[in-house]
Amino acid sequence: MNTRLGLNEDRIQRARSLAEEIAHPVRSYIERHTTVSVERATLRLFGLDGCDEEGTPTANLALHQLRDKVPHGAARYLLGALVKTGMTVEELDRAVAEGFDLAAQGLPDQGALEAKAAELVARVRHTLDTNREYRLQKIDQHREREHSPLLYVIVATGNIYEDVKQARAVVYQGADIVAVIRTTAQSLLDYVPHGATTEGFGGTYATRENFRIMRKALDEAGEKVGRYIRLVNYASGLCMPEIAALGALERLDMMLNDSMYGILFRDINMYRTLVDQHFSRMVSAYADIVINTGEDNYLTTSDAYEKGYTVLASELINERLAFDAGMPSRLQGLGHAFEMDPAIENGFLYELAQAALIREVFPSCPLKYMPPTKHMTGNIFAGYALNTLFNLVARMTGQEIILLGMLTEAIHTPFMQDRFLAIQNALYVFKNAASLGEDISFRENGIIRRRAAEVLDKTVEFLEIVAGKGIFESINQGLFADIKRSPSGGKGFDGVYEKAPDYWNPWENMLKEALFKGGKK
Amino acid sequence: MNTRLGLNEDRIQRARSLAEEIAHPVRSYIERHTTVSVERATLRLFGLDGCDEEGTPTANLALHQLRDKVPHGAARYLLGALVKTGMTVEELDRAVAEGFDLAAQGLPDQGALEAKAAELVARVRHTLDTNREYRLQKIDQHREREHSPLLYVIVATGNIYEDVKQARAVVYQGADIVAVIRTTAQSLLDYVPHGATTEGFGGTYATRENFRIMRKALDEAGEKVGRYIRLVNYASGLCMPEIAALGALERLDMMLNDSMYGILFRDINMYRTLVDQHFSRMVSAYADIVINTGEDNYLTTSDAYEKGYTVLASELINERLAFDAGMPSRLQGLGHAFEMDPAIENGFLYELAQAALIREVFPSCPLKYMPPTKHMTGNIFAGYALNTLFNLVARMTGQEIILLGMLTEAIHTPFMQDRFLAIQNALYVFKNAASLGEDISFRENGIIRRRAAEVLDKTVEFLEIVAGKGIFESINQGLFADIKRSPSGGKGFDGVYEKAPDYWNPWENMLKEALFKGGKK
Amino acid sequence: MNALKPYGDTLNDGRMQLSFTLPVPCSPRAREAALQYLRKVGLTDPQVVYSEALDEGFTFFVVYATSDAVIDYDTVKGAEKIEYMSFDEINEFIKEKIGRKIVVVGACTGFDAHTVGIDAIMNMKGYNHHFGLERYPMVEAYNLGAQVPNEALLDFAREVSADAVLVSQVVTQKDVHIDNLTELVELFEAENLRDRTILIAGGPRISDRLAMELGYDTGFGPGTYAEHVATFIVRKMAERGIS
Amino acid sequence: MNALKPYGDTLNDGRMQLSFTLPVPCSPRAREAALQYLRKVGLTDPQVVYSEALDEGFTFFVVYATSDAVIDYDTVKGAEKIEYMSFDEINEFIKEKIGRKIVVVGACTGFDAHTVGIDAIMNMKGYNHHFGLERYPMVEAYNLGAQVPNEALLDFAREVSADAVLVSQVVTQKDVHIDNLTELVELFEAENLRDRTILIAGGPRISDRLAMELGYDTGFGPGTYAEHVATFIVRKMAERGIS
Ligand code: B12
Ligand code: B12
Ligand SMILES: Cc1ncc(COP(=O)(O)O)c(C=O)c1O
Ligand SMILES: Cc1ncc(COP(=O)(O)O)c(C=O)c1O
Repeated sequence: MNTRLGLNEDRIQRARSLAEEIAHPVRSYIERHTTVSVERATLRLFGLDGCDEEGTPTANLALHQLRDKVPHGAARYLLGALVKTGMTVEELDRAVAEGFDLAAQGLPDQGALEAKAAELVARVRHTLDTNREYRLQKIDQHREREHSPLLYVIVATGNIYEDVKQARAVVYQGADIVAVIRTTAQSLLDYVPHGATTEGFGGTYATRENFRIMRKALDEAGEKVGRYIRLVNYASGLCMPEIAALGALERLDMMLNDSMYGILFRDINMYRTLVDQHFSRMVSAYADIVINTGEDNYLTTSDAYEKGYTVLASELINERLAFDAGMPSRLQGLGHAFEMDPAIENGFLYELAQAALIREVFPSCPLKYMPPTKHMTGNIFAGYALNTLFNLVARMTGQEIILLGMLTEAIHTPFMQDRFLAIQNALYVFKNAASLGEDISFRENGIIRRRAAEVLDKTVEFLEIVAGKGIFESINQGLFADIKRSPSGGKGFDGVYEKAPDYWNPWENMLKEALFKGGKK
Repeated sequence: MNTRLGLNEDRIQRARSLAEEIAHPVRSYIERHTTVSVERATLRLFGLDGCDEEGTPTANLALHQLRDKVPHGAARYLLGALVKTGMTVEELDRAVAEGFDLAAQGLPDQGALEAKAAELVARVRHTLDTNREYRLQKIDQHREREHSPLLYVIVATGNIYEDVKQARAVVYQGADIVAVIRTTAQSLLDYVPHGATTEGFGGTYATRENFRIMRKALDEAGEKVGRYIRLVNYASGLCMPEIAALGALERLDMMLNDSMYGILFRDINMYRTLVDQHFSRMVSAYADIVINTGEDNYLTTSDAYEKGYTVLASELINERLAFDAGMPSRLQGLGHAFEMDPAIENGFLYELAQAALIREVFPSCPLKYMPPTKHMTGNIFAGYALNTLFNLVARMTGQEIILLGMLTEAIHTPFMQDRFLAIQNALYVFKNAASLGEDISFRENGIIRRRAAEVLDKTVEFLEIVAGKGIFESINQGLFADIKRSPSGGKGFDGVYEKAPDYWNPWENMLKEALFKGGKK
Repeated sequence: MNALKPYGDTLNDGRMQLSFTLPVPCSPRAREAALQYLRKVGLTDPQVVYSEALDEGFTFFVVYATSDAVIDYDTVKGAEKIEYMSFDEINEFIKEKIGRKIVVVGACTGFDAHTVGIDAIMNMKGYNHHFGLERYPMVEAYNLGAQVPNEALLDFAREVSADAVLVSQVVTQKDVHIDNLTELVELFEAENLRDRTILIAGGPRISDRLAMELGYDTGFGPGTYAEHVATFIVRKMAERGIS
Repeated sequence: MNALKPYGDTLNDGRMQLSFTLPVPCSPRAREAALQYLRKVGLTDPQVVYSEALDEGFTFFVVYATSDAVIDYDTVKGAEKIEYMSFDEINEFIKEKIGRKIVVVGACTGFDAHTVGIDAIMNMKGYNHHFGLERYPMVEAYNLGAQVPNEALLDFAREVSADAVLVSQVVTQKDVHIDNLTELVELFEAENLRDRTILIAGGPRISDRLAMELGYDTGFGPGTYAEHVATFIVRKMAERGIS
């Protein structure tokens, strides 16, 4: 390991084994449970992704019908109906939209179900595999034109067609990654809206059609400039697994996906979140989609200097849970952020220490580094200076993915010109200070090294406490982000089900097979 | 010596001895010559600083009368007239303005002249001493509120009263130093204008009255915020020595003053410049005024990466000539600049190397670091980012004086808000990255160290050539800034005179006594 | 009468900096369009100091221009400076002038989840070393947190007989805050609670003027501390003779 | 007809960024004045997103506002894109269409000492890897440098029978460049040289339009290279049938 910070390797190992200890009961809980959204995701993977006249998705209509049968897995009813009626999935989807009852027919024998499942899984698997290969090939082809860190910008007009214009412009300007921010509170919707949308607040609805529209636009714009442009959305909120599934189908490349974000910041039930998170990650892992965890969010509510260790602690938990879902490090875009008060003396050094620390603890993760947001003000010039130093830290510490700070962060979702200025700033700093990180070393016992050691120590201390209490109780007591969430509280708890002994989910089986038993080609 | 860059001490010594070699013939030329402006400065120091109805200064009127007598020194005629007529200097000044002929009376005996000289020198010396002490006391009193580097801003409205408003605002905002930029081409005027002025282009006339007005305003504003605000002007151009004298009298604190700027950038004759420069520096040294040399100017015409060594070479010559004029290192504000093309890969590292190199070669000079100007464009945001990194280098390398970059550098002389944003940027960076310089070290054999060594080597090479050819011939051949100036060309050569054997200048004598024989209290 | 114009570096020079994007390809024609546009807006002597393509169909401009418009500063209303009471003064004032604890309920309403602002005003620890309302001995403060439906806020306010209700709105895209704030006032009016409740809105894009236009008693923007809000509430209560 | 308005993040939203200073103390009243001022200018929905005291008597504002003004882009004149000739094409063109070397004299006039710009156009090495006129085999170029009095430039131009005279003006404070440029044109006219000489002005604040208004054949601003100027000269000469 690279020891630029002179970190104590034992402490890092201790932290990791604490994370493992913390994850253990989570893992066994997950094993034993499913949720309505995992089931809907399963149905959608089989192709049930239309909607009725009111816009209610067929996946939701189906789950409504099957609400008593969830412990057994919804898949067998869909497959059963297909076998019994002889319809294609597309036909059945339309039928459900018109009121067709999946459970009405009864079930065929398990052999027939297995055969149907195998057929459909194989077909969709082919799509996922093709997507994965296409992406790998394109990235490979254009690798030398990518930036380091990759430039990540958001579009958030609320209107997918306007978003497309904005996205085209950033591709022209040099961005590598485009994230379509979701409308406020989509995380609280227990369904995924349908179709192209033009009305969102502070973001645009995540829908399959919107994914498609943006994917196409980015592919086209990328071809023009000879780069592969990555598309990002949110596998987060009450529909986490479904969005992961839709993203995999429509070749998204990254997904915001965190094990605790929804619990803490959206008051979604903790069990629901953890089960959903596991399934989502298996889907994303299979589809070779990078996840972005949400540790930056801790620092928008808590003080970044005081609570720097909560970021590292949460990353270790996210890492562990990602491994548990079969996701390799190279897909774990662990998040962190540059959020200290710019008025702090030597704050730049602390930011540098934090970013370098996280780099060293996770040497093979594509870290996602978030820009200053909380301390951005209406003084767009001061904000631009702040972003300049943020870009410098990103480059110096070898981050992989950098979400570009907007000078208008405190004012509005980005204007087209705001993103341009952000990209210009980053390109300037990356080139002008290209080798700065390697050309200097941190003084022994200096401020930077001491700060990194301190954060690591505090992380271990904190994880000891969490491991002692258990993660569920720790969240209950408000140990994370000063926010208390009770185990049975929050949204979506009624959508969590204990699996019956005969629970059957061909997609889960396939994913496990592929991810854990080397079945992935 | 601090060896952060691992510099070769021998090379530095070699460079210094080459500078000494180069300065040698200059010194002997200076010893043997005077100029009209040295004489006018002498008269002004004695108090002849009025003007006639057309605004022609009495110092110029006097020199016109005495044009044939310059080799003997103008002072004796002024003193003679005072002795003969019994007038006070103030009365004589008015008389000259009305046509009184200084030489008409003939001269009294040398004893009477010496006595009169002693009386007047003592009186004015008292003023200079009081100024010096006042400044030292104020700086001492408020030291902990000063910034490091000192924040230096310019005002340049062309109107002294408007300049005052701007200056008050920057004091409020935190600036430590205010420079009143001169109107275009004042350097080419062979007289110092008189009175308060409101009409200048790109700057405000340097006049004694303007000095007074601004001095008073800064003292008042400084008292209010509890800081001593330094005032800067230009002892440069055809009236270099006179402005140095007026600045000393009006308690200016810094003076732009360079041994070659006028020659190269204003096409002023080289002999004239070098003689003027020497006298000016003696005056400034006596008055404890810091000079700012103009090496930044090389980089506005030549490429900063290619010609970085010319800056160091010129600084070594400026240093030598300053020592020759009795000026200690602590008053030598040697200039350098952050002027590399921001599009250069690793340009930030080269700037860092250059700034650290100059810091190490001149450990006890109050270095003056100039901001990006040439590569500033109408994109004020990009400019603000550039200034952010400039501020960072300034702080990291421990510069003493930093002229703040303006985001509108490519557009107009600064608006009030431009300076505010510049000060905010600097204060942010200085505090947020306060200890960065000390907390890191430059990798052995890294880009930064190699660049510093390379610039030092090239400087030695270059000085070898200049020493070989002699400085006059080197300038003639265009070795500095790619600009060729012939020894007898340029403005003001007709104002240079060989001293007669009986040349007598009581001020020169006093200054030499004070500066070289420990006569300064 | 005091004629007011922007100040660049000389009184009344009227200079302003602008930046904006036009949806046309970057070209001499686009630059000419930018100049004509600014003249149409009424600015004189516009100078495009920077223009660059944002892509094939959009151009970004940085411009300096002169505005000849003048307003009479003497007729501009607004406080030169507002005198706020301190933590102690406020508690003292409540004791003396109102004679009982006052009840304040706050929430971030609608789908807005930005609680940092309302927390800054209400939570114990406050913000920037200014204590929040929970710390005031004479204030009974209830912070309902994020994403609170307007109906729930109303119900709670009625239940605790709130003297003042604080509403935070941070997301303003498509004027969602206007709709939300308006709905709340209408609810209070429909339930005949408007008159006995001081309604205060706050958030980074909220101004005194906007809040009053929407039917609130006042509004607070960036840089607000608890004592600002409390000063307003207690003075208003005293003024209305509430006790 | 093509209605044009600024673009923030949605077509025709008209959003613009402004910053400026008002010579009044920072206060709620100053912020109100800023809003009223912008409405007076004709902008709607102005939002002061930042205001700060520059000292006791001045306040700095950053504002976003909407402009409802519209111009018709179809009526805006100006090149979509100008096709310039290359180094080789220009020399070839001169050989073919003019049949002799052309004579170009350049200077930075008045008290202006900013030679970098004119040097960029004229000197051998040129600028940004674009050769200067001295390098063109078919151009006889004279660069008189800095601080050249208008009379001296005229005399020299007459002496060498200049086909084109290039004037650089960089300092623009108090419109000193306008006075300088105007004087030169008047001198050329007084000496009856105007018609036989192509007069071109250049500098960071010079535009085509400004130069033409002052009586020049054209003007060039930032980002100019020698081939741009040369293209203009040779086309103009050919057009006028000069040879
Ligand atoms: C922190 C933050 C978050 C956190 C919120 C955590 C939390 N628990 O609050 C998280 C990460 C969850 C978040 C999420 C989102 N955010 Co957000 N977020 C911010 C951020 C960075 C800082 C806000 C903040 O905390 N400021 C500090 C506080 C102290 O300031 P303040 O809110 O202005 O409050 C002060 C005053 O206004 C006043 N005040 C405020 N409320 C009240 C109420 C009363 C009664 C009174 C008297 C005073 C008062 O007093 C306070 C103290 O002085 C801003 C950008 C920025 N720098 O402002 C974006 C920002 C507000 N977010 C934005 C958006 C769009 C979102 C999302 C919708 C994005 C998305 N689609 O996912 C989501 C969804 C959130 C939702 N549903 O509401 C936009 C809003 C754009 C707009 N104008 O509409 C902003 C401006 C960022 C941007 N440029 O895009 N966000
Ligand atoms: C370098 C420089 C200097 C150098 C000049 C050295 C030299 N030999 O030229 C020095 C240090 C001597 C200097 C001094 C001063 N300067 Co100066 N300087 C600059 C600076 C930093 C860069 C100018 C430059 O070289 N640009 C690069 C060239 C390539 O660009 P350009 O000139 O725009 O030229 C291009 C085009 O415009 C065009 N072009 C230009 N001329 C022509 C002519 C023709 C015919 C054509 C076709 C095209 C053309 O083609 C060129 C290539 O594309 C600018 C700030 C800036 N970043 O722009 C200030 C600036 C121009 N200076 C300024 C001032 C005020 C001064 C002083 C008056 C300050 C003072 N009072 O002491 C002095 C005095 C100079 C004088 N008497 O003229 C101001 C002018 C403000 C204004 N708008 O009026 C500026 C803008 C700085 C500022 N913000 O205050 N300066
Ligand atoms: C993991 C994660 N999910 C979701 C979001 C977005 O918020 P919302 O809950 O409104 O979708 C974020 C924002 O940072 C996030 O980090
Ligand atoms: C030493 C010196 N003198 C004078 C000046 C100012 O120029 P001018 O010659 O117009 O006074 C400068 C500008 O940088 C300078 O460095």
